[in-house]
Amino acid sequence: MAVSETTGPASSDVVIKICGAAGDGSIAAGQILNLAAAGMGYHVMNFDSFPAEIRGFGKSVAHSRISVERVLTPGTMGDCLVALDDPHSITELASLRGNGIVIYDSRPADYHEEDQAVAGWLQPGMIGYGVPLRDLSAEATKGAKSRNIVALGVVSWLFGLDADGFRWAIGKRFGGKSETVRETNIAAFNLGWECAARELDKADPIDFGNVALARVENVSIVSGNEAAAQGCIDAGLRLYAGYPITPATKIMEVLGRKLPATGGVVVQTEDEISAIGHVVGGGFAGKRCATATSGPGLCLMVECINLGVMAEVPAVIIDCQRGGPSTGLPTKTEQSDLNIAIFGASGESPRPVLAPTNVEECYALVLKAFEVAEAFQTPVIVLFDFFLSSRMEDVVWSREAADRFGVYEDFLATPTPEPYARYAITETGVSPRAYPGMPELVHPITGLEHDEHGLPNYSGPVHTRMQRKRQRKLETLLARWPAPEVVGPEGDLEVGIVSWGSTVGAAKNAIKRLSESGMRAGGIFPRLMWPLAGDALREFSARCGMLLVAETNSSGQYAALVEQATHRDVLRVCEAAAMPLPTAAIEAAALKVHG
Amino acid sequence: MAQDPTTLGGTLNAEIVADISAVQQSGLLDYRSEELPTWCPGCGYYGITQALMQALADLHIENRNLAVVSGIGCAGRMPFFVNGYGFHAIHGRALPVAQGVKIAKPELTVLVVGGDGDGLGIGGGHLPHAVRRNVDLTYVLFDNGIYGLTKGQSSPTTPTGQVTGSHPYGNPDRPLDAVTLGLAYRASFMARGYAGKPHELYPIMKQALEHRGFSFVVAITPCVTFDKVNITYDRLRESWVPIPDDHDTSDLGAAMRLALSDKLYYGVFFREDRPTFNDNVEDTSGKARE
Amino acid sequence: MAGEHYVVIGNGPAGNEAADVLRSGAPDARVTIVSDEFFPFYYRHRLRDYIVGGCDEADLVVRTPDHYRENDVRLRLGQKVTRIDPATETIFLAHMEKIRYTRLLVCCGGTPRVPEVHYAYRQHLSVMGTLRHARVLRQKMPDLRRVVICGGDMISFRVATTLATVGKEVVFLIDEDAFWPLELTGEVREEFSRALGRKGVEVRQEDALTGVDATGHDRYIARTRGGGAIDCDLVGAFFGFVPAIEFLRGSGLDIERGLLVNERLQTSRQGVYAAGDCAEIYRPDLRNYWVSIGWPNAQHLGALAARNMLGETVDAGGPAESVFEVEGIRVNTSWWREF
Amino acid sequence: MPERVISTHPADIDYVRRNIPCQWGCPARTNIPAYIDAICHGAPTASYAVNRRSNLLPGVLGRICSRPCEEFCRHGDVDLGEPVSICWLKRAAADRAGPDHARAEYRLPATGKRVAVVGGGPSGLAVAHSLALFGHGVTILEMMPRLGGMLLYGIPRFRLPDPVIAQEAGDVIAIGVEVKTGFTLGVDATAADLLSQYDAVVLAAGCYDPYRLDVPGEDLPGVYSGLDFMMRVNRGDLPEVGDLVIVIGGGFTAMDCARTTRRLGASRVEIDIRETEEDLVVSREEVLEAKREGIRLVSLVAATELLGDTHVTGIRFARTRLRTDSLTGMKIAHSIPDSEFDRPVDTVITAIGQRPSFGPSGSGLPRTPTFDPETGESDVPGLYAAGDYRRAASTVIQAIGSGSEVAERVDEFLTGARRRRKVVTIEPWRDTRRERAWDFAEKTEMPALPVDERLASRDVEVETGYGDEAAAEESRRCYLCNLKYEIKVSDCIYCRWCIDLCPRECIHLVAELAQAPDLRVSKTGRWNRVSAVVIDSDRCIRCGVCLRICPTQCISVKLVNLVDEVDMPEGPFISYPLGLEGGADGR
Repeated sequence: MAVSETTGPASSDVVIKICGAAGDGSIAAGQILNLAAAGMGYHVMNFDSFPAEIRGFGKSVAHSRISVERVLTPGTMGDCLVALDDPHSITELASLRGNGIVIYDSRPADYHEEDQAVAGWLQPGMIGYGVPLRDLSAEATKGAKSRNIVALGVVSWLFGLDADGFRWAIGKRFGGKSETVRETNIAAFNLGWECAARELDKADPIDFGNVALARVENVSIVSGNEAAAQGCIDAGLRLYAGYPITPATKIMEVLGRKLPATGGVVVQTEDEISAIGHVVGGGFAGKRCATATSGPGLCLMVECINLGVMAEVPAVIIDCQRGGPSTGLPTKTEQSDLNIAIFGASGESPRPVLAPTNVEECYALVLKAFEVAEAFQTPVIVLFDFFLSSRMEDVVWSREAADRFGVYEDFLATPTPEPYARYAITETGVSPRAYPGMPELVHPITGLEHDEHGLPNYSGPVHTRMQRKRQRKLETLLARWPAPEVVGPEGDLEVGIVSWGSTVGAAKNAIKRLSESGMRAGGIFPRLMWPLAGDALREFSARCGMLLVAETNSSGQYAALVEQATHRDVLRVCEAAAMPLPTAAIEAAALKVHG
Repeated sequence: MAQDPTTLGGTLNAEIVADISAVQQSGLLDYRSEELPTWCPGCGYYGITQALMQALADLHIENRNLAVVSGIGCAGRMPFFVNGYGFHAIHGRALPVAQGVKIAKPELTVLVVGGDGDGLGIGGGHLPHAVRRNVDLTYVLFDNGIYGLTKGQSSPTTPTGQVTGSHPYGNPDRPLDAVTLGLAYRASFMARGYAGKPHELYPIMKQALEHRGFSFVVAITPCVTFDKVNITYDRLRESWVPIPDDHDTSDLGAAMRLALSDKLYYGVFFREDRPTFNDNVEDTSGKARE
Repeated sequence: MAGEHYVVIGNGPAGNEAADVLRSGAPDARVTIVSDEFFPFYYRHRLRDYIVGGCDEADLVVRTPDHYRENDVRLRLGQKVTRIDPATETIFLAHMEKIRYTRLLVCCGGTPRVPEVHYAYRQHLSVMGTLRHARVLRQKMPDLRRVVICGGDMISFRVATTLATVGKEVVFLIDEDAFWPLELTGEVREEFSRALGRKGVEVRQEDALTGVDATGHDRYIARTRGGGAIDCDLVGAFFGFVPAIEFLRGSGLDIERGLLVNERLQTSRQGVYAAGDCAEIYRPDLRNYWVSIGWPNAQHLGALAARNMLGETVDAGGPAESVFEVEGIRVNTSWWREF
Repeated sequence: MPERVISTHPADIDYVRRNIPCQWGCPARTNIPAYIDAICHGAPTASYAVNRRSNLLPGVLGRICSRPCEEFCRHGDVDLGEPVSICWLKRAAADRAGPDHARAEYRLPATGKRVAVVGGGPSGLAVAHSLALFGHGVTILEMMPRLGGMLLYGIPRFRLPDPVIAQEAGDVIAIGVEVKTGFTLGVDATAADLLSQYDAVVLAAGCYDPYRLDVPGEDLPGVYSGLDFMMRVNRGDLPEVGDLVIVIGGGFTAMDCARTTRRLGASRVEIDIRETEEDLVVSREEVLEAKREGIRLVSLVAATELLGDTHVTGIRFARTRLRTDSLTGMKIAHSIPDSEFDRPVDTVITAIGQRPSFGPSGSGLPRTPTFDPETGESDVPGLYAAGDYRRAASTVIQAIGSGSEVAERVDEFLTGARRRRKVVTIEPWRDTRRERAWDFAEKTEMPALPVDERLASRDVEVETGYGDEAAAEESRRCYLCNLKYEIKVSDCIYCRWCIDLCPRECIHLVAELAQAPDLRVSKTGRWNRVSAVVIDSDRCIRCGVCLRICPTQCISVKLVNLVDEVDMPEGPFISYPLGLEGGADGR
């Protein structure tokens, strides 16, 4: 079976899509599959898509890639489709390989009309495995709701993925539930496995050999959001304030569970305005505080972030971007909040903006964001997106990993009294900071323009001075922040690709493929989005015959910044198609331009 | 065959025959859109919708003059399921948007729907002012004590101690009571009903729609997906008591005492006729022309 | 003939020939082939070589799926028909999908027969009709030492000799029904026995299977009427084929053993035709119902049925193509007769 | 809804026809769901009694019934697997019933009227039993030395053991019926004689006159009629049987004869039929059992001549072709010209049916009476016919069903009033909690003796009956179609929770309801057309999930029973199914 983008034994790199209507449990099954596979020692990447409705009729696809090697992208084409419902799965067949596998329910409750059954759409070459998912589910759990677990039993048998590993994962997944729930789900799994072993003629080559690699039961299969929460905790977060919004809510939920044990507090506020208010207030009080939201919430937060910039209060804001504008596409990914993150404010409001490129960096950069916020006394916005927030990867926590993005402790100067100037003008722009509770250093802060002592002052020279001071902090940061990651051969490049955030995985894959086809291709991937790494971009640009900017939005928000910085036209490979920008799109764009 | 459920028989069947034709003749189907609601099966919102549509049908409100405004949340989906002009606006801002609609085009019947998070959380600040202006809206608050659409976090009306996604160790906050709030703000029509008893909810809805001024209906409803413990059909079924017949709906103090009592009363707590915002607009413009 | 939907059940020689004729005769019509096998159209007669490793699966393929794409024939592989309803012109698939047709051709061939007297132990009997069966046998092949074969249809001779050729011990139980359904003279029967013996097959005359006990994984004791108890690794049952038309029972079609059709290969229900090994037609020359078997016959009948489906009137009469050569011995037979 | 409603509304009777198909399919209207439920709940005696009320001979029928009910069982609907083994469950109840089961739940006061019933077979027993309950004096006049008729003489012992017949016929006599054996109509007395001695006469003398093939050679030695053959075997007067036997005909008698000849030593036995196996009236199990015993079935052949000089040596057959009769839809076999062929044979048994042997000579009446085949009434006042005698040979259960009906007419003739009728009782019922998993339970096969043990003895019963576990398991498969789950439309909020949780998609959103001729509803997926949520009784498995989950508690269960209502002097007696009113069953 021809498989996905990375090399590796074809029989042990598989993209499994579990598709159903929302409520069919495709996502839950995907989670168990990931955990099971990771526990067996494989690498997994998972990216689900599900509708805003809890139940109802939207399509919901758990997308897992399981491989013996580390995975860069989830892959677009599936090797195996587990069809928990027919109408949605039929549409999903388009993203299944020509020799892909379909596991379907051979005994639904009623007949499908012609062409309404996924099994009827299998193309010659595809392999269909009909299993009475519904009946077996009913046998195990007295209902149709465990079809997903039955299907996992089939997957386990079919691909030689250790059944005990699945049982372990099911046990963990339903760990909080009653013994009966665990047992009946394991029974459902067993029935699926046994039925497959009894009834199916295996006709596909995927085989993990039923041999787990070294078992890694302490592996964390986490989403970007979970990694972010861990980053917050490891950074010493004291106050989290938030308001539920897809796809950021999970961060609050994880912190709600874990933060109290560390002495931190989670406040669920009545709205996002209040949430950022809490955060800025807490920052003013000298504590590490954070919030997470998505585009619509960020809109509400802008005025308070602006306040934080003006009053020089540390704060960490994670923006899990989703499709917009307005309420938009709550469950679809997009990288379209870059402009609001950098520029959204009244007046000129400079603040750092970071963007991790994979789940591990979600952890590292969130952790680092607290240090930057505190060192430079400013709100820091970290740009996630739905794809990063919800996709899962196997991650091992490492504090050292965060430090590859710099260390900023030396900016934490101790303030001295007599006379204390909260906003003293310095070379770095950073003024020694005091906060409530410190004796002899009392001062006001304000969203009004102010002088060095924090007193309102609208004079031209003061405003100029203070604007420059605030801007200078970012220049200091830029100078200190490590140079952006550059990949590819040294010297001149035929194609250079600039990308950021979650699109970097696809960009790297594209470079790899282009290089394999003989092209000199390379890339530059900044994590610090603002202040813009202009010198590095210019230097890279100078080496490139063609400069591409790849991002998941429709106007090319970062491309515009790159154009400004490099004084050249770039090729925008950008598309907001309710899914991550695929490798193939970048590759095709490069090939098209280059012939 | 399966296509033809046969519920036959003279004695056995008389009821269903009569009931189906009653539904068809009631006119309530005219207020439904073609799309089936996407709420979870079993959701109390269906009961509220049923009562609401019965009331709309009874009052023969023309579809073209019906505006349904909502914010974000499960209840926010309502405009998609109603055959009328719907505005699925943004989170918490249904009331400001709806006020704009009504003020700009007073001949519309403006129905505002939203959940407890939308109305008492993010949009809580708008409520007193909509009440204060007495814009002639009917505001139905679908109160299920949970954030359903984002999959089960605490809302402003989640009972204290309830374990939710955002409060894994139990919700520490005291829940708001929408009725007490509405009375404190002095909504010119304040009522409460229960989704599981559409027959009792329907006359309340009808009165609310008929009322001139801001009518505030709190509809208590279970979320069958994310709250299987507190606000459930089984628990609510037992605890409902009608407001006593001798209650004087013009007595705000008495209404407040009912609202504060331990019993879960349904019915109209308070109503008064006072000039609506649009009345005042006319008044003001009259004055200005003088 | 836009709007027409010709559905062919069966992906063998008859079905493929019919689909070709239908495609060229009605360029605008939909043509669908439904087959319960996943594997594309393959040469069945090569299966006996396949089981002993004489050829591979790729060598079995007659047509690849591309052929159907180019020909605009919808090929539904691995989809089993569970019943048909001529009244509503609908076929029902095992994965529970309904398909409506305007004309239907049934040419789904046969399935190995196990006589009712062997029902008590049929789970221990191996049969061979399709690639699926052949795959199982091929897999078992390395572990086979001794094989008992009962029945005695035409395939049994081929399989028995093939197995003997690759060095397996083969015991062939022959009783009075052994050559069923062939009606052979005593001499021809003797000739067969001698032919088997020459290839190294142990022939036990006038003995029949009465029971099979499983003694371990793929280990059996075959009990015979003559009191024999033969230790073996496989008991093969070769009692010929019955038309695989169980799914048509209750559909109102006339079924004897096969689907009864008239000279135009039309069944007793409007719009439903049959061809190949599952169609049974009365032959005045033989004074009997008859099934014409074999690859060329199937193709011929498939094409005839298709032409009738397209509105022509073509008679399938004419002399029965019924002479076959097995192990150099010529026999004249129908696939199966009464049983 | 009040506790229990008793309805005679034709639409309610029609409800039973459509929704309790097994009960309606039974000519005796046996309350099948009720008796299966009783077995399921461990009350075999109650189950037996419910059976006996309608079909009188549960032990007999549990073995040899033609099972018209199973044909209608919803479990046998397309894609639902096999019907429930209603018949074998009946036997399970009979095998376990206590000896003290009720023999007469009601008995009307003596009328002083006397009725003669000619024939002690199943229909005669049924007539006599009902008339005795009505308070009339009944005498059975039987030709043979023992009661049972065709049961005793026409069916082989290996299918129906003698003691079962003796026991159940005895139970009928036990309620006070007089029996005279050795009575032959037209010999010992004519119908006219009987009419003068009794207030009414019911002829239930069965069909003993076999149809003939009407082909040359039919009277050759070695050719038997099927019924004669069976009667001789059952009387112990064993006919001579050669090695090569051909039975012509495809009914139960043909199967019985063929299987009997195997037990009498024939080695090659064939059943030759004009049509195909598809079209046989006998059950597929019966055919399979015959085949397991080594019998072959040859179809599409018609015998045109029996060959031989002093003894039959062969049969000349013609091939046949099926044609579907355009009016009746029945398949009819026509011989194909010039298709004849010959087959050697040692013994031929023709079993193509029988007719009543009562001719004009036996009546003693001025002219031959004519009988209405539907009602059994004749143009002679007081003279009735029942069972096979009334309407040609048919099944035991039809004979019993017709016996009860005729008895009601005789009673009406004697008393001037209809005193027993079918009514429908409807009442609220409780949650059933059937499990979806039970749907997947395969039909439990009837345990049977191995073939060599069967053939070793002529009379040993082949089927050995369900064990306790098998009976319980099989009874659980019943959908309990007598329970109607229903949604009260006016209380429904259309939340679709029931639809979501329903394990078999039997609940639908429906738009319309057309009143006539049937109450049909049409499904819809359009919200603005949904006027009700309706449970499809055809597919409902009575799991009760909807009942328990409904937010507005608008789902109810009703128990519907088709029962007899009898006008007792002290008020109407309703033959409410035993076992349902609590007590023994522990339901």
